[in-house]
Amino acid sequence: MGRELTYAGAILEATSQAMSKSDQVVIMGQLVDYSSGVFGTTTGLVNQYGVERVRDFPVAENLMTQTALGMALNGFRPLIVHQRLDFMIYSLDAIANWLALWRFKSNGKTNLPVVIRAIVGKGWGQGPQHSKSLHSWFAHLPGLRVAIPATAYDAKGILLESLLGESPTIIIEGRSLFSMKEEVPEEMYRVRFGKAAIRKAGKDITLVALGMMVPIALRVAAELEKVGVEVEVIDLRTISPWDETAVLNSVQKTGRLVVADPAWKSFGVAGEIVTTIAERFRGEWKSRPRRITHPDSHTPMSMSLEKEYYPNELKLVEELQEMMKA
Amino acid sequence: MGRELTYAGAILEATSQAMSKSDQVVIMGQLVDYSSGVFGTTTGLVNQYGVERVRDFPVAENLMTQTALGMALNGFRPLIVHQRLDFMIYSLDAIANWLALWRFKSNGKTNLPVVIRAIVGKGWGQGPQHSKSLHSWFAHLPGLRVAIPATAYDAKGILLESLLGESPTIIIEGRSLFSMKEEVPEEMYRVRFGKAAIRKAGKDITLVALGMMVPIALRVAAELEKVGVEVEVIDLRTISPWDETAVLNSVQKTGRLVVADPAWKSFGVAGEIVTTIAERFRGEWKSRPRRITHPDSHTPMSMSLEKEYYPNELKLVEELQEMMKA
Amino acid sequence: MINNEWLSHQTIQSRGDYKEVRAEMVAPEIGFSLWRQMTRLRTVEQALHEEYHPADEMRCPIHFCIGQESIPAALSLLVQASDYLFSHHRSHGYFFAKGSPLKELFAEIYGKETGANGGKAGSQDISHHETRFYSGAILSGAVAIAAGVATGLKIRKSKEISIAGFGEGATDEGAFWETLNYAGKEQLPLLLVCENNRYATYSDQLKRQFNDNISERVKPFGIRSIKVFGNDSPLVYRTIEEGIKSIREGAGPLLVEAYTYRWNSHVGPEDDGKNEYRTSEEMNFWKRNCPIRLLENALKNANQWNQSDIDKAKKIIDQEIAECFRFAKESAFPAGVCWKELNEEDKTPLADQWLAEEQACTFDQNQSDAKLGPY
Amino acid sequence: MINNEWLSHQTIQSRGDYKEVRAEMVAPEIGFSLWRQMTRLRTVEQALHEEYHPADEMRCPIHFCIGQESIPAALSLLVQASDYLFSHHRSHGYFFAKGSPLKELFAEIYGKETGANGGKAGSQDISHHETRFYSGAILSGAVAIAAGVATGLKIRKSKEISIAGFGEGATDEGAFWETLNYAGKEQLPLLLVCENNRYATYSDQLKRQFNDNISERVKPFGIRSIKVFGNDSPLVYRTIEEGIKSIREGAGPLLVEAYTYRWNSHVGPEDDGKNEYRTSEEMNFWKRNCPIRLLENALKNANQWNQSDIDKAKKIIDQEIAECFRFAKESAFPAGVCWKELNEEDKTPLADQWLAEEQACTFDQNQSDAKLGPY
Ligand SMILES: Cc1ncc(C[n+]2csc(CCOP(=O)(O)OP(=O)(O)O)c2C)c(N)n1
Ligand SMILES: Cc1ncc(C[n+]2csc(CCOP(=O)(O)OP(=O)(O)O)c2C)c(N)n1
Ligand SMILES: [Mg+2]
Ligand SMILES: [Mg+2]
Repeated sequence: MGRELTYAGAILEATSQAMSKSDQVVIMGQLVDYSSGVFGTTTGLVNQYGVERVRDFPVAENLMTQTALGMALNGFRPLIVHQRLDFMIYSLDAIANWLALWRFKSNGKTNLPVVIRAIVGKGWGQGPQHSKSLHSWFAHLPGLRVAIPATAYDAKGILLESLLGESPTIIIEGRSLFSMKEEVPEEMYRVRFGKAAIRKAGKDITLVALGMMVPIALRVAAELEKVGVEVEVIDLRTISPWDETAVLNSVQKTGRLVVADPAWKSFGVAGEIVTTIAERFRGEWKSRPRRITHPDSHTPMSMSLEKEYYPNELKLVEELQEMMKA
Repeated sequence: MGRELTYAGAILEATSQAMSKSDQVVIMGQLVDYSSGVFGTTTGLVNQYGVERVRDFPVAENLMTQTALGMALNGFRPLIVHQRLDFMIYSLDAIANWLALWRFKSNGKTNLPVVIRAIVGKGWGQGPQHSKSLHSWFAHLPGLRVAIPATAYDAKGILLESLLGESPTIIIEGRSLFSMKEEVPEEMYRVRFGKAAIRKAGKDITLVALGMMVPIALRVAAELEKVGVEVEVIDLRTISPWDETAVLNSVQKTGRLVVADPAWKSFGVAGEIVTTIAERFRGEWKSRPRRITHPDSHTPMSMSLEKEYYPNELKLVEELQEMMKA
Repeated sequence: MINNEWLSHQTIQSRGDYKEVRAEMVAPEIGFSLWRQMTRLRTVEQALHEEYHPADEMRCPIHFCIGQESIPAALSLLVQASDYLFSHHRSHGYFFAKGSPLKELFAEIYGKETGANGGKAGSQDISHHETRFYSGAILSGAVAIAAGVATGLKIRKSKEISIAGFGEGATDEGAFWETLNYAGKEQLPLLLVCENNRYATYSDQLKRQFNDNISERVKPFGIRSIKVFGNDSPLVYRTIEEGIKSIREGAGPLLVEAYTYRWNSHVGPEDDGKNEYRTSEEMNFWKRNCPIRLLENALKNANQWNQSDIDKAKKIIDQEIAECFRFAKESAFPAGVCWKELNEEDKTPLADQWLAEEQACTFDQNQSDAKLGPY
Repeated sequence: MINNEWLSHQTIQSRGDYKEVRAEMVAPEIGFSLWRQMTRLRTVEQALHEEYHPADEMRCPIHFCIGQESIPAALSLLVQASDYLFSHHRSHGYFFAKGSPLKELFAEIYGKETGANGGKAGSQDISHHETRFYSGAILSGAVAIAAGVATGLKIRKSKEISIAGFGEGATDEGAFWETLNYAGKEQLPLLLVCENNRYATYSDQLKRQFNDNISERVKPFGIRSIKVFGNDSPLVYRTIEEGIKSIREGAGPLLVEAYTYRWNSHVGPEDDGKNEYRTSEEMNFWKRNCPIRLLENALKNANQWNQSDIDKAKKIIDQEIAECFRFAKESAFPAGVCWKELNEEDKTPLADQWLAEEQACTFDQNQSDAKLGPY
């Protein structure tokens, strides 16, 4: 058994390693330089790398992103952290009108390695302004990479791959994953974009899960194993690009597809995955594809409603069992 | 033959009628009060309704939307116009963090009838900052209505329905449709949300088209008619909500579905439509569904590249013919 | 007018304890009301703070406002029911200021059906439409919306005003400044109340802004402004009183910058001291110069302190709070909501009344190319 | 320093024709260079304007800058190759100022492969990485990016500076003001050049802002500022020269507000006069007080006008423009592009070098619930 780190600790380690490897890496965000760090993901960096490279930024998200863009143009590799993805919405002009299209409009000459970490709140009454996950928005934009790591191992590898890569990248981090512990190598390693992880093999149903839905998916798969249903759990890890081949191969085997996405159902990532497979799958569907997501509603604050709002193991088990009957 | 109006003229008429019917209706936007109006859609309103109700706004899109929200809270029915949807991206915080969730977080007590017209540029070298169409973003947000009228008739009916309705609404208008002329009744009438128009009946392929793709779809259908392929062209008219039943019924008949959406392919509206039908269609697919869209790329300025970028009749004819072979 | 040129978070402490509160600035009944309202708000907040963990039922982030009672108390005596009030995340003081029902605040925090928003919004997004109170957690957004309401009021030539309360942190955002540009240009009936408590979460204003000079910066935008020591409640009262009067009379927008301080952590009951963003000297200074204590002393000096009235008032407050807790705890949790209905209105009464039903129509395919226009 | 307190678009005309241009403010060769650069830019713009419709090959919106030559001309003599320059939609003057190749501007507008951006960007989004010139059509965005570059320069302790050119319209946007807050707080090496031509499209500044006082408004944000009559090219030159020097020496950000005027429509060659947003008196005033003509007179008064040098310079300009047109017209259109490649970089040299390949790994399912933190 190797060394264990939490999801938050893995992010911190990746950041620190990239910063020590390359002077180009700087981090910006509200409160990055206090001892709590951003939920523990930036703690201590300022002592090691100083305030020039660990920059507590004014509460001005659009400017923060444009600043990162300008610094990237000037040879840096800026990492931005948003305590909540919702705050980042102020910066969508910087992202959609500038960052995402910079390479394109430079005629492919200039790359901007800006990395944006967006934390998504869940639970404890975050309510509608602290819990949105707009990964489908980012994935819709050409010119951006989008990842949604579900494990400490991936959190580290994807962050390093992004910080030392050349493309603007948005990493969606589920706040409720931060305390998950796992074996994480000390060395600097990469997790590539567009390569899914098959977390559990199975021949009956392909269950594609994203971010916070991965641990739930695995628990559901274990549950169904007991009644003889073999679920193949695919952790997509990155959304843009995503691993079409892994999903297609799995569906070719199972003939059943369900996508679990921790976001609103309609016009989201789950729909893209189902459609792409529907366009490419040449076999016969044993059951119609399904999506398991949040309802098309903003997030309620009340504990009792949070329970209804977020899909849970029970609901997944039910849906998957229905698919086996169909 | 009744009276004809252009698409722009129909918008102007709807606005003027709503303003004269209800004092609550005000219009805001850059240059709404000059004689060119916004591409002819606001011309003359200021003479009739005065500067208090026809408000040339500072170039501050986020504030403009928040102002509309505040006015709606105060009993008005504001109409916002953006000369380009791209400019509106500055206002996404107002839309996603406030407007879309206001009813929700008021516990269903307060409605905000704010209507936003977003014009999408196409052609004449608009380039990447003047031609984006982010209707899938808006449709992904709970709490918003989204429409994309393709005809002068619908442009008027949808705008009236929105201005006199109770929900925040975004209307996507293709700039290249503005000069299209058509028979438009003088009376005030409604085009309801969630009700598609079958522009041409056919038994072989269901072609769902949105906005600027509708006239192209019709030309393609006419072309294919000549070689004996009967295309059913469904103009979706509104995206959120959209008419699942109309599309499903059609696919039930044809067994073939293709969606033509004037936007980026991935993580877009076309994917949502295909997935929803895949989830619900109980028959057998005669051919796998397809999407016809812009490529996943920002918009090039050069005339020669615009031709490659935007899907045209030829490409559609080809794709549809391939589907008939499959 | 009072001399306030010296005011800034850099200088306040160095001048020593604040000695300038004068009960005579306001009528005796106002002085008493200020004390009562501040004490009421403080007691509410302390009770919530203490119950947070033991109860484990307030399952949402709460930004307590202990130490910052003077602005809400003054506002509570000065706003009219028909005025609009907008708050940021630190919402309880403003909810209170608008006279919105405290029971519904408690129930909302407890996530209950009987909460101001039926448990949908929580502390940081709470609103109460009936009393025209609104809040939201995204910084500066509510300030912009308040300007929208003020625009409507101006069009209607109403005597109502729109008020926005926020911290100095919100002024980092561009959204704030584009609002000021518009409010100044339109001379809107808008009262901007900036509670400058020096920090945005842990970050000092001077880590984020060039200078502690918000009230100065807004002036060339056409916004009148005044800064006050925010813990001097009679002064705050008079300042806001005159301000509101002038706005109602059409003098245009006004920003009141009130220097004050929060005692607790930025959010929640846990101590955030390990982040070492403020000194205990600073904290002690502000506790010594707390708005309630300062007023208490002033009332005593002015012989306006009647212990039996005070005791009576305190008892009523305690009863009220106990009642609020009881209400919140006994109320039911929301359940079985219809998500669709909650997010979308499907009725359209006006359209039903005024619009004809759709008919079939032609379709013209002779689409011309896009033409050049003003881009 | 010069007296410029009187300057505003409300007062400029009322003072009558401008008589204060003094060739002596700058060395004779600078005077000549200013004339030559302004004339060159004007001739380029006039040629494009005239060719636009007959050629029907410039298929993109163009915002011409005729009348506004003085700022770009002065910058062209003062910026270093290693400085960064950012422009808004009215980009040609700034492209020119940065010494970026005019041939590539023409070819870009013609949508050709040889254009600065291979025909992807067009006039309003053009950039030229090699000469560190960038633009974009969304108002105020490039100003913020310029601040980002300046942040990098400051970290590197570089002597290079970052420059942003924009109109008074861009200052309506909140994005502008949050940039100023940061630039002032960080004292960035940033030169902000505001060409105040009174209008955003047709909309008068006073329809959008409280006052014509941008240079005043920025000061309390920690931005030094100065306003000048923008058609007085020697004055503009000296102002920017001193400004750039001070910024390089570490004096922090500076905003130069230059009052000027555009002769043409907001966009494209069509006349936008039917919108009646400006009077012919105003137009005539500015044509009479055109930067080139004012300098011409001043040079003549100072006996620095040598007709044969002038004629020679004009001939070279004409030849250059003819060559630019030839280049643009003869170049090929782009074709068969790979959209994916154009939008995404798939090489990762640094990651390839420094990162180990991925291995299999465990997965822990003991996910704890979210914990309360600073929200
Ligand atoms: C757009 C946005 N960015 C970041 C945050 C996170 N945040 C919540 S409160 C806060 C500090 C606010 O400080 P201030 O405005 O001074 O109010 P105070 O908390 O001091 O009362 C921050 C940064 C937010 N709510 N909204
Ligand atoms: C965010 C945004 N909103 C609106 C526009 C449309 N627009 C293009 S140019 C312009 C006016 C700009 O005026 P100014 O900044 O003064 O520059 P000028 O054109 O006068 O040189 C406007 C409103 C835009 N480009 N970007
Ligand atoms: Mg504060
Ligand atoms: Mg201008």
